[in-house]
Amino acid sequence: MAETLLLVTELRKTFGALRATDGITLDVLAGETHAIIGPNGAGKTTLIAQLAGMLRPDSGRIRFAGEDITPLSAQARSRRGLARSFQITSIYRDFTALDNVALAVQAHAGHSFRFWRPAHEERALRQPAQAILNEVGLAARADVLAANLAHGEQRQLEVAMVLATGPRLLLLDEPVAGMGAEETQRMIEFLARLKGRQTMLLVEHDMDAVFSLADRISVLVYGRVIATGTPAEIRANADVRAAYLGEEVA
Amino acid sequence: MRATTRVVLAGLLAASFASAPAMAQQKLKIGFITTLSGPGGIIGEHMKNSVELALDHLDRKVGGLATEVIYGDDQQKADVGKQVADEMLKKHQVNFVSGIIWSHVMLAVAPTVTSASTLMIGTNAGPHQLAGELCNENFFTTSWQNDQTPEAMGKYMSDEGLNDVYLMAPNYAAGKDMLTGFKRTFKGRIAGEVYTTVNQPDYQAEIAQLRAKNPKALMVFYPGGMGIQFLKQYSQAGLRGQIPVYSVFTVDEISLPALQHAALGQFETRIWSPDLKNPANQKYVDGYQKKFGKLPPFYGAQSYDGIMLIDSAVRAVKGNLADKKGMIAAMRKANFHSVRGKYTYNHNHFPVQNFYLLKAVAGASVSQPVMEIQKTVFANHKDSYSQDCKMKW
Amino acid sequence: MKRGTTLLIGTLLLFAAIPPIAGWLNEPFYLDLFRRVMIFAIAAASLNLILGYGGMVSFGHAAYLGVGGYAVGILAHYGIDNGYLQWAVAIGASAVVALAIGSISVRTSGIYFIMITLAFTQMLYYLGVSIEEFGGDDGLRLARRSQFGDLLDLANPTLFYYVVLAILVLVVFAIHRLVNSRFGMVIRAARSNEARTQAIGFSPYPYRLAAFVISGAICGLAGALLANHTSFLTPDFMHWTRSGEIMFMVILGGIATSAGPVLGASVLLLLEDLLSAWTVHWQIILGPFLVLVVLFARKGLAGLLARDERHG
Amino acid sequence: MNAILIVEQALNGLQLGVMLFLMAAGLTLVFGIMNLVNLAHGSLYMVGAYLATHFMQTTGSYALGVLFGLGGTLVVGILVEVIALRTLYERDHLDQVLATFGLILFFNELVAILWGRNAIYSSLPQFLSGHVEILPNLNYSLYRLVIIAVGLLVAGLLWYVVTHTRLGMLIRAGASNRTMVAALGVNIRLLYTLVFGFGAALAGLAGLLAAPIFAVQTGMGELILIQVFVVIVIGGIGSIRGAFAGAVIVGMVDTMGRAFLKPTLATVISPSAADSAGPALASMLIYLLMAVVLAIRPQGLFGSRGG
Repeated sequence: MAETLLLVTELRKTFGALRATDGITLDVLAGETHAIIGPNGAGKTTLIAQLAGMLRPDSGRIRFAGEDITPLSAQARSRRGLARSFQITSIYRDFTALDNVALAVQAHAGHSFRFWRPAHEERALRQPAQAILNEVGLAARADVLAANLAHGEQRQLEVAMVLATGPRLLLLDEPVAGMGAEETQRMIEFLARLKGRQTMLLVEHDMDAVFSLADRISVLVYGRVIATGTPAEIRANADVRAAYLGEEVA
Repeated sequence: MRATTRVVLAGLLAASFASAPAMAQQKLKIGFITTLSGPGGIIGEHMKNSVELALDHLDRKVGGLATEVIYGDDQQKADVGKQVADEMLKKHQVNFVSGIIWSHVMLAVAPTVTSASTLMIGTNAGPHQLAGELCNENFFTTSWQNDQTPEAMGKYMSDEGLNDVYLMAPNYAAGKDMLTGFKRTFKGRIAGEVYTTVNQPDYQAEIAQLRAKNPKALMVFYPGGMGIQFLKQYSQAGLRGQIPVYSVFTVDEISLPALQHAALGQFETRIWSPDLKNPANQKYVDGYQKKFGKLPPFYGAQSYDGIMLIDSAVRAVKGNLADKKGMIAAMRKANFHSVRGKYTYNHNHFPVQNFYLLKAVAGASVSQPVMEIQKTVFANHKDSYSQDCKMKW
Repeated sequence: MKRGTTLLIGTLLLFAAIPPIAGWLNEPFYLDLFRRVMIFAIAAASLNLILGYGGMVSFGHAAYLGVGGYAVGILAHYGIDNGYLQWAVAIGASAVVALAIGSISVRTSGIYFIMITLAFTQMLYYLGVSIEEFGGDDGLRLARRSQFGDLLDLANPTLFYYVVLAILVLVVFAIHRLVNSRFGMVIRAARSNEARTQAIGFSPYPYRLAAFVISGAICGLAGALLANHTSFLTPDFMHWTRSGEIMFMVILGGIATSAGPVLGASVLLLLEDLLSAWTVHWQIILGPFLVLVVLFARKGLAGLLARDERHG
Repeated sequence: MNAILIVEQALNGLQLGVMLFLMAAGLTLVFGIMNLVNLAHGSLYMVGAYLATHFMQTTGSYALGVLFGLGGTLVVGILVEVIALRTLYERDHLDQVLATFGLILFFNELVAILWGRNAIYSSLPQFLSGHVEILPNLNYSLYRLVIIAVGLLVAGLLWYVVTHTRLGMLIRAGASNRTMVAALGVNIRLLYTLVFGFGAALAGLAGLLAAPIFAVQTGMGELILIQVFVVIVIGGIGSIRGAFAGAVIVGMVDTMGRAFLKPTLATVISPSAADSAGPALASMLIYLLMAVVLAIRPQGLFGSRGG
């Protein structure tokens, strides 16, 4: 059996009267693609933010690769190999695509108190970055300003940056949000190629994407995990059908 | 390079160069530096007016030569003052630099001018360095050394037998110099000494402290707007009738229209007052009132004298502006009709002159007080720093 | 070569040509004017490093002009006029002050950052006003310019001019290298998107603080030059309007460009010189000019040029 | 005797505090709602002082002066908002700082051209001069008591408006979520203009209250402006409550520092050292306070947002 890479226990976060995450317990095994689905407002984005270290939980623990990372900052988690993409594209719009990815490479290539040599001339940064751009299908767009990329390309760039940090676990927050059909298909294909090589925790609304990619699925409703299982098990689960796919049961 | 930007730069540069007038050294050029913009600009305006009046009285010919006066604005900043001085010296190539209100500007400007072997006539600021160690044969002043005016006040208050005097001044170098000067001649007890922040708007807290000390008299140095604020608030606090105020450089013809009756009864010491009785002064004060519709302050009188001093120097060398030695020798005699009456120069080129006690009294109406001379406190008073000056003549 | 670079080199060559031109026209005044321009260009370039590239809107950059200037002035006051020592102390002291101010203020952002840098500069200003030993508000006179033995004699105006020019070129080039290095990429990234920068694993704080200190140190050097230029120091070096002026130079010239601070300092100071010769009410023209630049020429002179580039 | 002095200084501190509050209230609302840094707020204070003084002297009526001063500043504020500042809301703080810095230069020079550089004096109206014995042996200026009363009254009114009216609801909502207010179908431009004009009128009120005790002159707004920034930063940007707390704290600290720091220091260090350190430290005190507050609570005492 594969080792447990991420273990979340009893994670709670409330905003006033709203329980955004209400005691979530969850595990991600090394190598698996684990999807989280749930209706709007189920607490998916809040969960990702807590996992990535951008929100402090009120209580509960997050263990990553055997270490309790609950008190760590976002950047410290990133350095340990926990990387996230954003639901709303978060890239450096005034940098070129290649610079975006090269920065992510740089973040994990020692300290950056290097003041003189132009970063553009560092093969150690440019080559891996270009390789990742090739991989996500942006090879030809390397020198385009990120702001000038099409929406789908920006989403690809977002994923490329996350990959460039060499993560052990990829937190993907709705990677195909706002994409056209064709772009979505390309992204799913890309993630499918990544599957197996890269552990992923995927939050997604697109059910086709989820059911074709995921090894396991957890269903989140009102800040709680109501079921975890293989796609087939989830499809068959009566609670899920009742709570999440409500009208289909009726 | 694209044409637009090239044009912008070239244009600025060209305009900048073009403003330099053509060279012609037939006439006398005087660079007059004062503060013309910002809150201090009101003083500069009086100085400029007085220079213009002096030119009128000399038929626009200082020392018999056609004269051009170039005015420079120091913005009350030392480094700007120095830059303007450099401009006067190098761009306009003036024969004299005159003016300067503020000590810090003076300390930046005077050495610049004198080290370029150009003659400088200060008409207000008198920092002690220039009277002492930094005295220079190219530098004269028609005003005073900073300490002298408060020295006169200290002398007067001692003579009056005043005791338990409370001192207040803004917390900067001139403020401290003023109180130092005062304490040099004041022999009585000092009840307290308070320094306030420069340009602080409200003195209520300090006035409360002062009231609690209940001194016999108050002596302050609050130049410009500070004085107006302080005296207004002092009066509003109801202390005007209880504790008499003596001041230096606080109540003058600039602040009187603002202070109105809040100034009545106020004592000041000074080298000059509009009511000094001599023909030169009458001509100056009458001419000023006629031309500008108000009374001149001492800043103006000193600036008027500055032009007259230059006039005497240029006349003495018969217009030969190359004869600097001759002009210096002439100015040392102070051979002109000063609006303050006859005075002489000490070996450090600071005046040896009288200091008077002035009082604000009702003028044409109670709300328009004027300064009136009460008595002479010092006759032919020398400053306390001249022994540090190595210059001999 | 990019137009911005061409313009920058053109301007620097123009600076280099000023002494012979001024000599030929018998107008030595322009030596002083342009020396002052170049010194402020150095200060503006240092501010551009943190403001333009780092997104840190420091409203207190004049503080380092003051610290650098007073380092020279105070040493000279005690009879130490060795230039190497004076300038090293100016740079070092500014760096230390920047470290102290930065370690608190860099933690904040937005308007808090603007206000806290302003507040610290006000503190230094009042400190300068009230220390009597160093002249307080009256200022401190520099009897001699910094001494560099037989190597350099700053009393020679032309030589001093070229020293300032050389330092300006060096500073502009060094900042250009810096912002394109790994370090520069991090501070630019943190300005562009802070959340993303943290998410990929950077802690922006130490990098920003380092940039803040470097910027302060360079501005301290400008302060040392300014003290030598005026031979005189006052707390006015640190007046808050001075901070505003330096900021305006950066914006006017073009933010986050190498040419910007040089162009901005040139145009603003030459314009001030022209306007003030024309009317005492020049601020009523300069004020709205400033507003118009901000509203309509957001990218500054260097930005106008970039537009040229796209069309031509 | 000493206790009376402390009471008197506390009143002075409170009076400075409410004055700062009148300025800070408008500024912090504009910060909080429009996200605008307005350095020219001090100029509105100056405009209020000039207009009130001018109309007091030309009409001879204190009430008319107050009326024209308030109304005039309101109009000037709205004009400034419509002509120059409206386009700045979406810009970053840097642009706002610079553009409003330009406005300061403009207003200072404009006032100098209109009224000259001479400071203008306006006297206290007869019915407000004089003193009240509030404690045995403590006479306090009636006018300053009136300032305190007006300041507290405005603070109370503001509190009521912000917490109990629809306008206040919109203001609070605007401070936390701009798009939501727009979604409610509120004319956001009008709301902004209204809030700005209102803030300007408050600054004008502070100016006209200050006119009879301070010198009315160009540049009078800048010094108080920087103090007001300290107030807002300490209190927390966008918070009226914070502005009030910050204003009273700054007023007290500044006044008490000026009054008692030097004598207190003199008991610890030598009197001559206290002589030179005391005033210097007193003028730096509020900035030190601000640095300490920000080091501990970067969002200010009542601030909700970090930016």
